[in-house]
Amino acid sequence: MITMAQALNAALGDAMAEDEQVVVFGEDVGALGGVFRITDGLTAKYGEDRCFDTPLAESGIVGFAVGMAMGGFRPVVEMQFDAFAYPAFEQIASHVAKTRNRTRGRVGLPLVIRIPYGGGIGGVEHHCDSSEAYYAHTPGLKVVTPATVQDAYSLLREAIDDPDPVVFMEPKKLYWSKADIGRLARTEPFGRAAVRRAGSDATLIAYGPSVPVALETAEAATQEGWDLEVIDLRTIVPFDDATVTASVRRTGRCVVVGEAAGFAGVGAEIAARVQERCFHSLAAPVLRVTGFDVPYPPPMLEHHHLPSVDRILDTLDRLQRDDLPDTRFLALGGAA
Amino acid sequence: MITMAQALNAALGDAMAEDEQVVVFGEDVGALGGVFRITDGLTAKYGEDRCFDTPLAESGIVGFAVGMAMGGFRPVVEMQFDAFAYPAFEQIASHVAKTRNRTRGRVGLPLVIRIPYGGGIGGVEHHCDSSEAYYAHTPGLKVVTPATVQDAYSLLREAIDDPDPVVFMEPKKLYWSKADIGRLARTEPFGRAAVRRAGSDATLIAYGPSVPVALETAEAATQEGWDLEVIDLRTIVPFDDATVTASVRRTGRCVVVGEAAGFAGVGAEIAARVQERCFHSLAAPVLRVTGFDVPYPPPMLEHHHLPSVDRILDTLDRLQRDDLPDTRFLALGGAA
Amino acid sequence: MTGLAQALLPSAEPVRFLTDEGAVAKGRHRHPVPDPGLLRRAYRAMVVGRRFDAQATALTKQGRLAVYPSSHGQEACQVGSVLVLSEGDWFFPTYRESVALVTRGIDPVEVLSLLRGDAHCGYDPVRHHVAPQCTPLATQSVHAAGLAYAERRVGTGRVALVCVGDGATSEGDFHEALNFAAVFKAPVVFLVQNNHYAISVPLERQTAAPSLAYKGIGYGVPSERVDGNDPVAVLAVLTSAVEHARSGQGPYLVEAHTYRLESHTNADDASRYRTDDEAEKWRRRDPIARLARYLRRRGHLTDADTAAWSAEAEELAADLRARMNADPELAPLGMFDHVYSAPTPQLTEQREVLRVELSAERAADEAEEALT
Amino acid sequence: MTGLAQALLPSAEPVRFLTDEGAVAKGRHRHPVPDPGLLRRAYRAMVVGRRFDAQATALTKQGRLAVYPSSHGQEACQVGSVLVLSEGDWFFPTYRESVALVTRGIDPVEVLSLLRGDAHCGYDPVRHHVAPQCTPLATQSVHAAGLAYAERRVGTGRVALVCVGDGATSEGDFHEALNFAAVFKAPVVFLVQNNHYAISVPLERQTAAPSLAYKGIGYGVPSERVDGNDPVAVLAVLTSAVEHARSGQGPYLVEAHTYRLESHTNADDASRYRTDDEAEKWRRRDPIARLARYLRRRGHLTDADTAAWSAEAEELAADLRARMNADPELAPLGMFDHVYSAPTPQLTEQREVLRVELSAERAADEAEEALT
Ligand SMILES: Cc1ncc(C[n+]2csc(CCOP(=O)(O)OP(=O)(O)O)c2C)c(N)n1
Ligand SMILES: Cc1ncc(C[n+]2csc(CCOP(=O)(O)OP(=O)(O)O)c2C)c(N)n1
Ligand SMILES: [Mg+2]
Ligand SMILES: [Mg+2]
Repeated sequence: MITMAQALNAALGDAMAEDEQVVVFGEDVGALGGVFRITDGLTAKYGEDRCFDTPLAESGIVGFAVGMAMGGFRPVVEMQFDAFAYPAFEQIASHVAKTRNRTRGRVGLPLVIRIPYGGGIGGVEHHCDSSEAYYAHTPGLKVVTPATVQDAYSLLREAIDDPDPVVFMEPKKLYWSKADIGRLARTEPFGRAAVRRAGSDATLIAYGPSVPVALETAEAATQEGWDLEVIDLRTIVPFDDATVTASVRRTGRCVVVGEAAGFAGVGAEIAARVQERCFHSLAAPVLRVTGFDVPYPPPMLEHHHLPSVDRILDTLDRLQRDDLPDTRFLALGGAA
Repeated sequence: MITMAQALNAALGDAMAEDEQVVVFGEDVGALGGVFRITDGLTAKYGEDRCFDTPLAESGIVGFAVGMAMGGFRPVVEMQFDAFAYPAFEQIASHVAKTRNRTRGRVGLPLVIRIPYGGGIGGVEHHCDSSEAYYAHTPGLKVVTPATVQDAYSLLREAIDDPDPVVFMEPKKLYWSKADIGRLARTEPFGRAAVRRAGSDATLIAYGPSVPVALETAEAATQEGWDLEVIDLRTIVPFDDATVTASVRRTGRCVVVGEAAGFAGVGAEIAARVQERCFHSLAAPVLRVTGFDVPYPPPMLEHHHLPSVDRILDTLDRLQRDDLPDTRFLALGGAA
Repeated sequence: MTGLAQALLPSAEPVRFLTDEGAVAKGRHRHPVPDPGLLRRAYRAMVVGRRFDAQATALTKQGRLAVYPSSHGQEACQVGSVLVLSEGDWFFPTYRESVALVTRGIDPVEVLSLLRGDAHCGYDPVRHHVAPQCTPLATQSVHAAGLAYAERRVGTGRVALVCVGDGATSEGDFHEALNFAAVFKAPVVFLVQNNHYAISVPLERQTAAPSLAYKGIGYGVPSERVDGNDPVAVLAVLTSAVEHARSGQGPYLVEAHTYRLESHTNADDASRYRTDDEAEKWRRRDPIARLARYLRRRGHLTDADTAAWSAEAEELAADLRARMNADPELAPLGMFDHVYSAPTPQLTEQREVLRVELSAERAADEAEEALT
Repeated sequence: MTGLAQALLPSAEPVRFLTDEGAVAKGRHRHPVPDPGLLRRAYRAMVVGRRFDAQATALTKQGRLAVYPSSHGQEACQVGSVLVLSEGDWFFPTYRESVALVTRGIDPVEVLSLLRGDAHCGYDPVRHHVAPQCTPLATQSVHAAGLAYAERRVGTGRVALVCVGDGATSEGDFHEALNFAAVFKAPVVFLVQNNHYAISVPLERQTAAPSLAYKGIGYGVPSERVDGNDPVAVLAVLTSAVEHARSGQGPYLVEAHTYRLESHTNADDASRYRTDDEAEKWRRRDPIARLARYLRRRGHLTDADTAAWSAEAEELAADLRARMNADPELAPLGMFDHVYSAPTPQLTEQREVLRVELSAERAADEAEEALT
């Protein structure tokens, strides 16, 4: 059994072993091994030069990574928590995302910004934001988030190998999730979603921390006779329209699940593009179950905020269970 | 005839005249009157204490405004261009947006962050971003953007009077747009969209700089026999579901227009919520015409990037012009 | 170097009034000695504060707090930073300033709300003139500058004092705050509690400066270094700093050299990055013991005092224990309150989703209870 | 003050080798006098650079550039910052460094692409070891620190030099860059061209420090102030700074006191915020005239030289004029290139939208042409 945290640690270690240009830095990633221990042992194994602590300044960390990437390295930097990447926002939006395009391909920035994100671990304010939409909305960034232990390893390896900057969002809640894996291996490349559960009645689309919730919902929903398909996006950018569209065209119904505040989040994008591409197969609107549009609540209240199995089930109930054409068309003279 | 820039200037001046607590500050807002002259003459009229230049640091400007608001003032700060508000992102997301909620209502922050945004004025990189989604996705912020000269005045007055922090997005492209207005007056409060053109065949939803483009499209579309309704959102947060929903339920078709990169932008939210709320009235998917998912291009190319009348017309063509029920329902045995 | 520059630089060595043992240290200071009344108050607050801190740590072990960042060993700064302020002055704490907030007179349970997890800020910032405890590092320093400037504009004579850690001085906001404060002559005191670590990162990795106080001159801000475990020196230097600010001369930067004796928080394990020996050296500079010796020798502290204050500390701890052992009342729907001054239609809808869920849950619970 | 601290502080007065009139200034310097060959190169580059700048301004008036920020008056810094570097060293410019880039040998048309508006960066940064001209203020200073550190790690012996303005020193990134550079001993020189204005905001509103060079000590970075209109001094101080960095001693901060003679850009109107008198004072300190006088008196500059270099400047201007008067070739579909190393499916789709539009437009144009 290996945890997601260990898989991430292994991915970093293996990448460092394979490529000397890979350097890891950030706050507390050295001797401490990171507050979540994702970089545990890397300094001991690869030396101070390969994994090191920096001064406490996120814009500095990301900007320094830009410079090192220009100088031939492949930096992997850690932001300690989601909200603590905000000081680096200008560097990310104006440089990390744009440099390849600005320089017409002459300066690529193969760097990874690791961001532990989301809630569910009892963190206090500013420690639980789901900030993926800020990055996903910024052209030039790839935005990736694993939901399984195997993918944590694989996607992080992909991210480090990728010639483009990757914002690697780590679901804190799943750091201690475990899997029995023979060998940590590469799975699918970026841009491929995974069908985590096949089903025929409706499609649940989720990513990162919401994938296990979606799967749990699918199990629970069988009791109510729903056979749900569950898609794990794996990479938000690039987006796997093919897998998503094929699924929804087949099931005709779709619910998008995500922790982030709903308004203008990634869930909105998913709903928008699903209805754009699958409208004529849809028997019901694409619905969303997301965090509320409130600042992330205090730890004792967070379970009320996060998408729960029950809330997803309630939402499924609104998807016109019986496959009746809607009344508008009946009025037009049609009949089922 | 008065320009939008003049209307904004008048709004600031009138607010300052009415309320001594209103202070205006930022980069170059004093003697220079701002690079777009929105604060022209305010220092001369109200003194150095009421309208003043600050050191060049956006996080500092916004954070200082937070402190002054805590101290009883109503700061109105200017970010010089869209992308130059990014250094203030942490202050905006972690403090401006959250303080009222964090303090359970004890500390409100009546402040306005003015951000000239969007393209169409031949600006070089980092001067043309449509950054509204970053703010709209952040609970606790109100996000407002005028499309008309009258609204520029009215919405800015509302913003300054509002007890909540307002991100006031000024469409640079419309600064020099003119209107013949007898008297600058208040129009509608926050949360009310405006139907800028009534129509029956489809609804165009736009805001800020895209509203004139949508209106122009509606005119052009009459030639093709389309009678389009055009909605100007005015305030992105809070969102006017009532007006939008009523329109789309009536027209049965909807195109969302916006300059920002499409992926996970405000346009995605609009499309998502329109299909959620109007699905059974929709004869076609809600489509979007947005900026491409690329870094804002150099000035000589920007007209290819921005939503154009032609591109919106092309999109309208994809909305199943003839009101046929879709083939899925035909297969079920219905007929129009 | 010009005279102006000279006037802005800190002393070559940290100001100290007491030796490590609490005897009077040699050397002359530009800062007047605090009066015995203030020193006695500081002593009492440190005793109470340390007991509070120990109790909070214990409550954390019992699962009553989500997390607790101890200030054990930093009591001179915790207490000094508050006692030099008047009631109307503003205090801007970080997550580590719980003892300071207790010293300020805030109900200890309200102080701990953030860390217990029932609210983001348990106390009323306006009533106490204390900003919410801030976790995004250094961000509050700009607020302090703005607020202090607002006070100056209104002419209240109030000042602000903001705490930041050594690590937080690396953030851009710290720089911007000092600069804004200096340019606008905001009456604000920046207190850097240099406890030598930012979680695991030692000071040498944080800065290559001769000392953090040397940052002041880059903004035209006068600066001082002080032995942060010498309560007499801390009170003396902070008193000067506050006077400087209050008199209209603008901001002042104080770097207090101190040490975080515990791990960063209960969740941290300091043994991964530092030795016990190092902490031992600092334990011998205990601010409470030093001040006790100094006050006793001068006859300003009696056995009756220490007995009374220990009892007071125990009482506070017992009360805190009792109240923290009760589950807080939670109002889940409250998360929709105060997002805006009035709810948006969207929030009203979303609140309704949760309200319906909660009442369904309640109904289910009641049904279950009825069955059993 | 400790010796360490003393060693980090700048000279009390800006270093100058020349009087305003170009005579040798009194005073001793810790910086060696540059050799005549370097001074001659600097002179030539300033003459060419000024002509380039005038031409760019003229092109802007003719609508050939979207915007142009002139460095007229700042030529000593523009030229000096590049001439002290070796070919492999990296240069990190702002939008104002066009003359520096021309001095670096970049094709002037490529230099102006950003400002003409046909591309974000017209030149190849890797080929020239010159980062793209940066508009988000101070952000490039952190890149310079990171890149310099990378060079140190690889052991290339290369350094980086980054330009920032006086205004940009207020940004958090400037602070973070100095700190990272110092902590990691990155071989980077920070050159602040203090031209006394950030658009309209005068230096007094930017800082209350005795001078910007006093920021260095707060990071443990040695600093120097220099008369930025004295090319001899600029070259001398920057040479020291580069040597300091190259020798492994870490970063160095130079503040050059200079003046922006023109408006911020062609779009700006300096008369709104400053008087002509002020500019006049600085016009009398013209770096080109000063160096000319110095070199002539020493016999290092002849009439033949000035004639040749003026001719060279005219040639460059004429060539620039001719090439800028032609419309650049545009490739609208290119906006989809290099967003990522390979296009995403989404971008491929979006590119197709534009491709179809463009070919429809082309077809329509051709049809129209055929009719007429
Ligand atoms: C902007 C930001 N980045 C990172 C963190 C995570 N973090 C919390 S405390 C801490 C160390 C702070 O050290 P210091 O400023 O010295 O204060 P101390 O904890 O020693 O009192 C870090 C990195 C944060 N809270 N905010
Ligand atoms: C982060 C950021 N904020 C604001 C601006 C807008 N702006 C462009 S130049 C300028 C003034 C810069 O002054 P200074 O740093 O002194 O450089 P100078 O133009 O004088 O060379 C400002 C405010 C910007 N480019 N970037
Ligand atoms: Mg510390
Ligand atoms: Mg300047």
